Amino acid sequence: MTMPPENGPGFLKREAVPVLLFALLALVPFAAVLGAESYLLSLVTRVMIFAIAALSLDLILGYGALVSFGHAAFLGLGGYAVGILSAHGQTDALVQLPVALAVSALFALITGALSLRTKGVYFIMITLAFGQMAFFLAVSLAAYGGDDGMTLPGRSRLFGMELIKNDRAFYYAVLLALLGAYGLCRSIVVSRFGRVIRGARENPQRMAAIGFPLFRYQLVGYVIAGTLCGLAGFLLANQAEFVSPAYMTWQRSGELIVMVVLGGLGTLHGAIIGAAAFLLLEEWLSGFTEHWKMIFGPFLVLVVLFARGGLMGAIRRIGGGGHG
Amino acid sequence: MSMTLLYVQTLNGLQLGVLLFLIAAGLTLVFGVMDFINLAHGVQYMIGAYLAAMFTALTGNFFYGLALALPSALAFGLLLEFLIFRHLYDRDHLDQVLATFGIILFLNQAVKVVWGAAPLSVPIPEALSGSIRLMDGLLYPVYRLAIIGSGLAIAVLLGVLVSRTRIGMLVRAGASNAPMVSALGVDIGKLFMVVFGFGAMLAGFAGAMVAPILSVEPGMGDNLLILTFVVIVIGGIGSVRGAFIAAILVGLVDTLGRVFGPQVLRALMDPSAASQVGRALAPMLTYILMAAILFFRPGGLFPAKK
Amino acid sequence: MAEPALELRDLNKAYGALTVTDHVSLALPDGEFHAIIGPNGAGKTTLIHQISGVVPSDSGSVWLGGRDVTGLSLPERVHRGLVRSFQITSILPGFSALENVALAVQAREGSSFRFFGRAREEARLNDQAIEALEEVGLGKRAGIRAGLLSHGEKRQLEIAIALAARPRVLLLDEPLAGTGPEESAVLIALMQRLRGRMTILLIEHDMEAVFALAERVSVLVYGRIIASGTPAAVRDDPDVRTAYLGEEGG
Amino acid sequence: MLEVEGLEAAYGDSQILFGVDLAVGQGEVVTLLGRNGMGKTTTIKSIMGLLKPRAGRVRVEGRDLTGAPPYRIARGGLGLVPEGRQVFPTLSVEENLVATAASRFGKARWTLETVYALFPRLKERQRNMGNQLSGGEQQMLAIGRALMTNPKLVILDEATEGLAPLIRQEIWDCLKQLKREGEAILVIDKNVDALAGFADRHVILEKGKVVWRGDSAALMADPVLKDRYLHV
Repeated sequence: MTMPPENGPGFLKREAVPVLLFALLALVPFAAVLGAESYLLSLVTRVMIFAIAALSLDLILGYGALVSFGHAAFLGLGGYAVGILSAHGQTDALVQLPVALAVSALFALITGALSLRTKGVYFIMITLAFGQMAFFLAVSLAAYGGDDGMTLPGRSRLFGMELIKNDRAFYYAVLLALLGAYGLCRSIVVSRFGRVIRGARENPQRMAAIGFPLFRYQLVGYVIAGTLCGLAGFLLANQAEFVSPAYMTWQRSGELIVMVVLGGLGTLHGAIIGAAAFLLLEEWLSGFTEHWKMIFGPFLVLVVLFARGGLMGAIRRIGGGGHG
Repeated sequence: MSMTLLYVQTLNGLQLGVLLFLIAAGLTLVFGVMDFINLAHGVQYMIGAYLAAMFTALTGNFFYGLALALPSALAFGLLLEFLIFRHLYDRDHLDQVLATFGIILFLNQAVKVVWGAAPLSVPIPEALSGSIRLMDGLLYPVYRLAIIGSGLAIAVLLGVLVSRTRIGMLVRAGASNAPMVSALGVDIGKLFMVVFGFGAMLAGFAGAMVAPILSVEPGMGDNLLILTFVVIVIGGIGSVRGAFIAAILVGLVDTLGRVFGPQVLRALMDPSAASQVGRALAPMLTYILMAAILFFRPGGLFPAKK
Repeated sequence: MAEPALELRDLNKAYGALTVTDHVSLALPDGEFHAIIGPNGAGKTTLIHQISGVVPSDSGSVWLGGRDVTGLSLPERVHRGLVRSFQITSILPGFSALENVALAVQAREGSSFRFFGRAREEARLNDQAIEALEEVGLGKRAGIRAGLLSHGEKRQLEIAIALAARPRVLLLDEPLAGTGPEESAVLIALMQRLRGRMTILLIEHDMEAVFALAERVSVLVYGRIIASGTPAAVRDDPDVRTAYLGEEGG
Repeated sequence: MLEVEGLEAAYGDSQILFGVDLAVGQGEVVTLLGRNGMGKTTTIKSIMGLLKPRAGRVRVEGRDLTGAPPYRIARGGLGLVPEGRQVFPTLSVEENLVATAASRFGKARWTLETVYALFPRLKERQRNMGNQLSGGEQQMLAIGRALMTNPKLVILDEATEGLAPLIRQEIWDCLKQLKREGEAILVIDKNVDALAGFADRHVILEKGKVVWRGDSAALMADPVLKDRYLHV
């Protein structure tokens, strides 16, 4: 089973799903002209932002088998970096974004170093607890809205200009970020580093026995994932022009896991599809009934009990295509 | 800071600790014996509270309500076990997390449909109303003392159950080597059902007991569940004794930290900064405690396995 | 006198009241093929865990080429040239055989904190991996997913992985466990070829193999080495026959 | 009592057993011999349901229990003394004995008193935790624990492995006594000479297959047999 060459005629066929996906996303604003522009744009923007968060989680959950249940904390950290800096008059993305990423990375470094000392159920519960810690921290920030959250004065500026004030411009900025995040994750997964992470998922003992101190690699992976999710938080705050502790509830962390699993673990475009599926399903179901969770909850249970491999698994089964 | 406040808050912390223990006891055994991560344990607590509210309203008496709520909570737990959980035991943790997460989504919404979105309130029973003077200047509500008392009583009972009875021995044996227990003729699935049902009932009892002093509302078990995880992690998975010590510890640290954290800081820095920093730090104390304990003992205080 | 390639000094390990290894001392000169035999529960696997750094010792030390490695972790010992295999097959089933070995090359040389470039296509890693695969006779199976290999081939793959790490001392923990006769023959021939090229410590139950391969044999009973010498000497040692084979009173 | 026919078993894709036949009658002592790694423990695990057999039949007193969960097989009358003893570390000696005790077939032969009479050492240490015992004491506890389920057949997997000679002798004496009292025993051990003294029949496994079976006299009469299949 040798790998096909990277740019052979098989390229389009193999990459059909992501190519189609991004082409579709690039065309959405044009379709939006037909009607309900702002609704569609904001919905799909939101989908893309969560897709970035789900991608980042897939990196450690799908490829590293690290069931991190506190991932929403990074959404909040990225968001609050924007909010708090704005509240102090610092509205330029050139400052906000690096701070958002740095704060997320630092939090990931500290909590990751502690969590990764443990395994299995302990790891799940500890990441959950650290996520909750971040949540309560946000709640206690009375100066920044506490429980109620805070409204931003406006979207971030770039070099002092309001480049992403326009919804369509913002849409493309987010699309660009998603494309970048996707490309980065793809690159990491097949790189030397990614191979170590994937190896650790399959057999940590074997990896240690050929000379890899796994803790270091998993920690770096955790920090990359957290930082990338911080980017999503930065974008989310900008889209809503609002941040609140609700960004980082543990239910939100659970939803991120659901997105990744719905799309299919360890398939990066699956994370994007999973995020879209989750948010669109939520949108659609809540159109019927305010009690949409009563449908979604059992749906989730059924997916776990009967459908393995998520939506991408289903697509693969139908399409018969393979994915490394 | 006055001594009276310290006493009152210590009692409050004890009360939180006792509640946490009631929820954690069943959960830690379920983790320990079946290696099963059950996020939906917090909804058992919520269901207990709702059942108590409903039956109290129906019978007009809290004690009748409690008496009816307990078996109902037990039956509900067993139903969930039968319908869903037993199909998840040999799945990996991620599947368990997802499915039990789905159950939470469903039940948090379902109670809204059944009992309405508005919080329910349950009156404190006549016999346990009012406050009692514990010492000079220290008045404490009788009902809260009743919670502490009944919680401690159950802790003692559970301790006896786990350390003295056959079932308790089997549970401890199962937590360290379940296949061997099975090879000696014990139906480990049935044993687990008993543990599970009992754990569900204890969580339900905790919910029923707090119904008169907290508002009964959807999602009320969610945040407590996370604290329960902290308790279990600190105490060591599968250890009831560990869960008890950790629960009391977490209850006290959380309660006293929130009240006295800012006050302690005020001695070190200027008052407004102290109250800001204190308020931000206090809710993190429990988690810092957890991190510190895990740093030195990654398996918790009383790990059940080796 | 040259430093031994591997030296164990007074290693001890107990679980609770249960002593598993009891003052084990052993020195392997460079290039020796040494085998440890002993009944189940004698502490052989624990000993390998202690030597390789999977399990910390209660006391005693492990020396590699005259340097104390007792405080080092498993990966660190691998980088010093102490490599092990596992009693229960331990491979990466979802990776190709080639990638299993290439990872060992990657671990040995150069940084793995590279986030760009396709690791799978790095000729530098793959060439050495192919070499190791051919060495064990799996050259033609390089592209197969490791999980799909036969049991015997997996055992060969494990040795290829170990070889790719360029061991100075190789610990083999029951490489023949679970293999059929033909598979055993292939593995024994392979070990025969490795003889003398590196220092090898073999734990094995297959006596024919042990006596055919090893230059010296040590017998571990109740966690203690009760005899050590040439295969013939050990075979005839009355203590060994009593303790190991249960011939009470000869 | 116990009949095993054509048992095949595997871990993942490595097959260990290739059709093992075995039978133990009422009050009979049968040994399962062979070098390490020949499939003895795997045979026991497959019999007990701890490993699902790939093919073959396991019958206890005529009842087909192939592939049943371990607890049902145990309740059929098999008492396991597992390899590596596996006493419960967080239970005291007495709790280890009592926790899984049962009497499924009429009046209990084995009670705390009779087990303590068999192993006085356990009585001395009844309050100690399982992980505070020496290897020999753990072995006695594992045997006592199996007896307390009052089985019809006791299965001992390497009960004297890694024990000092004196302790071994004690274990064998205990097995002899059990035999005198009519207990059926299936025992895995490598100490042929010690077992030949009181076992009725022997089965030798080599690479997952039965290569020889016969009584003690036949076994002892054929020195080649021992060298070929059992010895260094």
